[in-house]
Amino acid sequence: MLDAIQFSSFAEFIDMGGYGFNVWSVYGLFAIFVAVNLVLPLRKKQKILRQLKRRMMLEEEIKSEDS
Amino acid sequence: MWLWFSKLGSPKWFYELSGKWLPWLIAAMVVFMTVGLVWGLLFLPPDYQQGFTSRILIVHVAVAGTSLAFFPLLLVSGTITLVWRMKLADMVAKNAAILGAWFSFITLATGSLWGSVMWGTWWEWTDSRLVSMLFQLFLLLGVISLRSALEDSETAAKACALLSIVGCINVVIIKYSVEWWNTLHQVSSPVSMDTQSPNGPEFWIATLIMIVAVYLFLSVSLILSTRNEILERERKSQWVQDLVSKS
Amino acid sequence: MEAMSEKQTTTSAAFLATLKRDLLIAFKKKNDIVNPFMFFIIVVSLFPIGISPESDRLTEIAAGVIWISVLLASMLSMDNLYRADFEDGSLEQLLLSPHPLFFLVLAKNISHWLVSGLPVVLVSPLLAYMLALPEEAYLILVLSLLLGTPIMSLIGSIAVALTVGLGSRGLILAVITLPMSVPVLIFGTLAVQSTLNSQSPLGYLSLMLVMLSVSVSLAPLASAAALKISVN
Amino acid sequence: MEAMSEKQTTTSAAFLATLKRDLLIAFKKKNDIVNPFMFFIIVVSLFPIGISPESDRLTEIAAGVIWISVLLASMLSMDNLYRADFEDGSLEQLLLSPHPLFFLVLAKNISHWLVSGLPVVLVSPLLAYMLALPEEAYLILVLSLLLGTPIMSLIGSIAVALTVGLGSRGLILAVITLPMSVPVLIFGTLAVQSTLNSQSPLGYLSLMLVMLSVSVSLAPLASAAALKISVN
Amino acid sequence: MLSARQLFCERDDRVLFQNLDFDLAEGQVLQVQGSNGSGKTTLLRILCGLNDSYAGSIRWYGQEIEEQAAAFFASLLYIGHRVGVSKVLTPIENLRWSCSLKQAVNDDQIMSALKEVGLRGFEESPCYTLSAGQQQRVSLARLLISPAKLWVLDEPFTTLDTKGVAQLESILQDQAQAGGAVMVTTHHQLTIPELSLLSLG
Amino acid sequence: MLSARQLFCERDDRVLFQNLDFDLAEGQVLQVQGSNGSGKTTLLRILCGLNDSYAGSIRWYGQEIEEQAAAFFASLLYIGHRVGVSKVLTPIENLRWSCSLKQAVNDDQIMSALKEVGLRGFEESPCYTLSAGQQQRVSLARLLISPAKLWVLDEPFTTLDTKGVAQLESILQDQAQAGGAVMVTTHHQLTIPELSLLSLG
Ligand code: HEM
Ligand SMILES: Nc1ncnc2c1ncn2[C@@H]1O[C@H](COP(=O)(O)OP(=O)(O)OP(=O)(O)O)[C@@H](O)[C@H]1O
Ligand SMILES: Nc1ncnc2c1ncn2[C@@H]1O[C@H](COP(=O)(O)OP(=O)(O)OP(=O)(O)O)[C@@H](O)[C@H]1O
Ligand SMILES: [Mg+2]
Ligand SMILES: [Mg+2]
Repeated sequence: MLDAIQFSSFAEFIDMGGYGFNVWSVYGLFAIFVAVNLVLPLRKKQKILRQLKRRMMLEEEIKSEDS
Repeated sequence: MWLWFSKLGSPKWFYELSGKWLPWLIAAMVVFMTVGLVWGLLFLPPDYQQGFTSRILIVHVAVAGTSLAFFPLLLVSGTITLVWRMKLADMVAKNAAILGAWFSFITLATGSLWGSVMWGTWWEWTDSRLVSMLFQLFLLLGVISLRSALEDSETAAKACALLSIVGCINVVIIKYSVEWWNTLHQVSSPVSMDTQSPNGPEFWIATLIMIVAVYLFLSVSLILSTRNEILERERKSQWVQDLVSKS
Repeated sequence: MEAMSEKQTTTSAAFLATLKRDLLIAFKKKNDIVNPFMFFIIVVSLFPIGISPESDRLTEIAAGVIWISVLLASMLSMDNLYRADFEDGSLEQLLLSPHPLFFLVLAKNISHWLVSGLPVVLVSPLLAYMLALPEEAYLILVLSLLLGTPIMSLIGSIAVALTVGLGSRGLILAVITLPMSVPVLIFGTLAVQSTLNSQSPLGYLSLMLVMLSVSVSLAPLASAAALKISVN
Repeated sequence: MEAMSEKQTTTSAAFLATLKRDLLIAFKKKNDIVNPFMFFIIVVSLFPIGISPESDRLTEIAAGVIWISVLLASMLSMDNLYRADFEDGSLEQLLLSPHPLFFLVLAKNISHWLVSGLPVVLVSPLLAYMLALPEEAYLILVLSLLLGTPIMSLIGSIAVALTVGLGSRGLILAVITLPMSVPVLIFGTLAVQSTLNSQSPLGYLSLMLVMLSVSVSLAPLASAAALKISVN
Repeated sequence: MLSARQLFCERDDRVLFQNLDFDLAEGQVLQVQGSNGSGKTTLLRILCGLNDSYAGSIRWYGQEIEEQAAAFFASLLYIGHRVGVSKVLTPIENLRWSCSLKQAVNDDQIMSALKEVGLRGFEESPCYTLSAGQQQRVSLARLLISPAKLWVLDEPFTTLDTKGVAQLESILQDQAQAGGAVMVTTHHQLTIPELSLLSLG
Repeated sequence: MLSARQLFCERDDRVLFQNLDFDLAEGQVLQVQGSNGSGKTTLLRILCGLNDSYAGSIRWYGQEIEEQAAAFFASLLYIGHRVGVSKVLTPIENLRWSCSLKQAVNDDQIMSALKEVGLRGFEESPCYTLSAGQQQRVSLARLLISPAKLWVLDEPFTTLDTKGVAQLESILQDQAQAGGAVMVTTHHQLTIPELSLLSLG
């Protein structure tokens, strides 16, 4: 299995046969793309829940003031 | 059928069901993504002609192929919004437009990074796939900006649905007309995407795995953001209130 | 009260009344007629200044520049189509008429094209001359524009109808509709260019004719739906 | 009532409040920021399609096309500057403030440029690449645009102020201001072209700097006067 | 003639009305009352089919409105907050178009209607030179011409002076007596015998 | 404090008013009356300097207004037909700006003013979601915050419900009692003791 790896050293791995910049940019972009589109919705969910909670409290406040 | 349809249209039902699916989808996505990326980065043998840049291609092709799915998706959800007035369809459509713009952009970016190696230029107007992908991005951005411009969410839903339908017809026409236009300019074009290099079966298997991984990613991301949308738009309903007070 | 149904107008009378009213408004405001025209001329004349005043250069870019400027002029003039009506409430009256909206919308589109598209097309040979386009291409240029501008008006009409409630529309309209008019641009410029290369432009022109007939029959429906959505 | 004069705001506070408000509105609407930018990109990408996709041809027209598109984007985005305020009556409130109108108008102009001019300038190198403009000209292109766009905003502001009461403005604005911005276009493209011919662009740039400072000090006065006229 | 059942409308998570039932018969003037933001405008627009974000049923002579939109529109006259008067056109030109969407009219009818609403001498002035109240009057002239059975008027009394208010009231009364029906929102106290009230919020 | 002499105004060859004289003193509420199109709006805009197509003299504490525009504007609050409320902004954001053109305010003042005009719960909703009357109320909240001596209000009662009308009347009265002055057009019958009338046309 391990000998199927195409690189014998880490430097070679980074270099990608001379196309390091392009290859790593693509993988980097792809990673950012995937991460952003997973993390943002997850964080947004937390934000929404927090906001909804705050609003619920505020509404109760208004209600108790009115009565 | 109708029952199923209206049930699927119920945000609450979708929220609960998708909550059950999500872990499985995420697990599958992680597995495919890891296999695809590790294989792609570490094990894929270099192409005899393109060297290690074929590693770009597996990502590019997966993202490019997936990004073609967005206008059909918008067409379907737009029709549902206009005809059956299902709120859920619009929640999906809203996020699909944004995600689709991301996909188109990544296709363009990875394509350029690949082109800069193969063609020596980052951008080439004589290639029809590039140009039509660029205009697909523009159309998606048009849908997004229409939505952000319209204040009333119900108006926005219907307006975007209509625009998506019109846009989908247009994407097809644009694609064909750009292709046609392009054949007239081929002469001076440096290279074309169709100069297929003989890639081994391993390459295609890696690509296939990446395609599956990217489709899974699409669905996970879309479901996550749709769930958020549901929470926001249904915030007054009892079940969301219960959910909030429990959390 | 009984006489009501007898006195009700026919659809064609409502169509004509709407056409007449829109033309009347345009002739009163004059700007609606003159501006697209002026805009077109001004934009075209920026190119010799910005790019190069040499006629060889200009010949190369002439067809493209004229087509793109027409595109911009016609997109930007769309803005007037339903806005004033929306703001003063006439649009609601239109939507509440008993006649099929398709025809009323078509009447508005036709009047708009007559007022803002046609003049631009008619002046284009003059600008073609200024940009040193060879003479043999004039006819095809005008023909292609005659077919292309109504298509763009019809497409644009959908976008205006969708955005009519918005405060600032000028740009968003262009952002939505310019990508959609790429096919028209392609066939229009190809028609002119093929004439210049002594090939037949008929294929392109007939394609544009097909596009025109499809959009005449579908776009007003979409516009009508869009108007209903916007007024909601 | 006695405390009134003590509580009155300073001009700089009013300036800041106005700047902040306009930015706030822009960020709420988002479209005001994104649309000029999108419009610019879309218009630029029509040229390779309409004229020619070959990079040699594109190099020749790149500077001109970018400058003209920026011009159009910035003119057309002006429309938003005072319109909403006019329609909802905020403009009258502005005119009735005790502070010098010069600064309040300037605040509105600055916020507008930050929102609609700057993004366009920042994305221009990307489009320059797509139009195959040689790399050595990027810096000068951006610099010339940085100097040129505020001038155009300031000039445009006068025209918007004059036409703010009009129903359909998009085109008339462009018709009024495009001719006025021809000098900017000339110096801007000359600056870029002289770089391409390995000459120094500094002369042109400093001329633009002079034009900018003159317009910053005079144009807001003219805009303020124009607003007073329009509201009448 | 018009009956609404179980109307429900919610905007931005605020329920404006629910379980709203009412009937409008020939010869009736129905005033919709309610404080600011209680949903009067929304209700009228829903009835006219300008707004479809509601639940419930609205029937016109016993049949759902959507099924007979053209017939319903032919006998409906709606004047909203925005009165439908183009500022560039003169009062005559405005009426010529807006009336001809529904019925055939001639200029004499228009002239006499304009005279009646006190716009004598302004027939040929473009509407942007008219004051707020005068523009309102142009749209009210349509009431005098229209043979529509159902009038739906949203705050038609704003900007009218006292004489105008009295005149409009008598116009509404005439319509009711001629067998038509009127649905109107206003914060004024109307003094029409045929009046019935509908209160929101 | 404000006095007009020999005002003359003509629009489109129609003389709206001529030889118009009036004085407005501290503690006074002046209601401008007149039928539609008699020139009320025009008069108010002339007084505020928003319209300069007139002849005659307008003095503020004895001095021509043009000679002391800044001082006059600092003590003037004008609310016209168009109320100056941006639809994208929320009520708070709107007030923050429009008040800060004249005086320094803090959010507490704004919040309590909004509450007083009955917009509790709408402070953070963008104004396009408010009804016609609610938008009017946003602009009226300015009256509660403003220390301006002279208020010029053009039909502030339109679209207000009866409770709103009563409240606004009492606000006007407070202003008069605090030594300010109000100039207002309306077709309503006001019941403020400090009221005086000016009739046009
Ligand atoms: C409609 C969207 C697109 C699809 C479906 C797509 C698909 C593909 C596929 C399947 C290949 C592999 C061909 C091979 O095996 O050699 C490929 C190659 C390539 N793509 Fe794309 N692509 C799209 C858009 C783009 C864009 C927008 C760009 C550039 C910005 C781009 C640049 C390239 C390049 C440079 C190659 C290599 C061409 C070669 O081998 O000579 N593609 N693309
Ligand atoms: N822009 C204009 N150009 C010419 N004449 C105008 C213009 N605006 C108003 N007028 C005329 O001035 C007169 C007075 O208008 P104004 O708006 O001041 O009336 P008003 O008293 O406020 O009426 P209302 O009670 O209807 O609001 C009207 O007869 C109108 O015809
Ligand atoms: N576009 C909108 N989006 C969301 N909510 C809205 C919208 N328009 C109105 N509303 C809300 O609907 C409610 C009713 O508005 P509507 O205009 O029907 O009131 P109204 O009874 O006519 O009041 P008024 O007497 O002030 O005219 C208001 O509380 C308002 O907040
Ligand atoms: Mg209302
Ligand atoms: Mg008035």
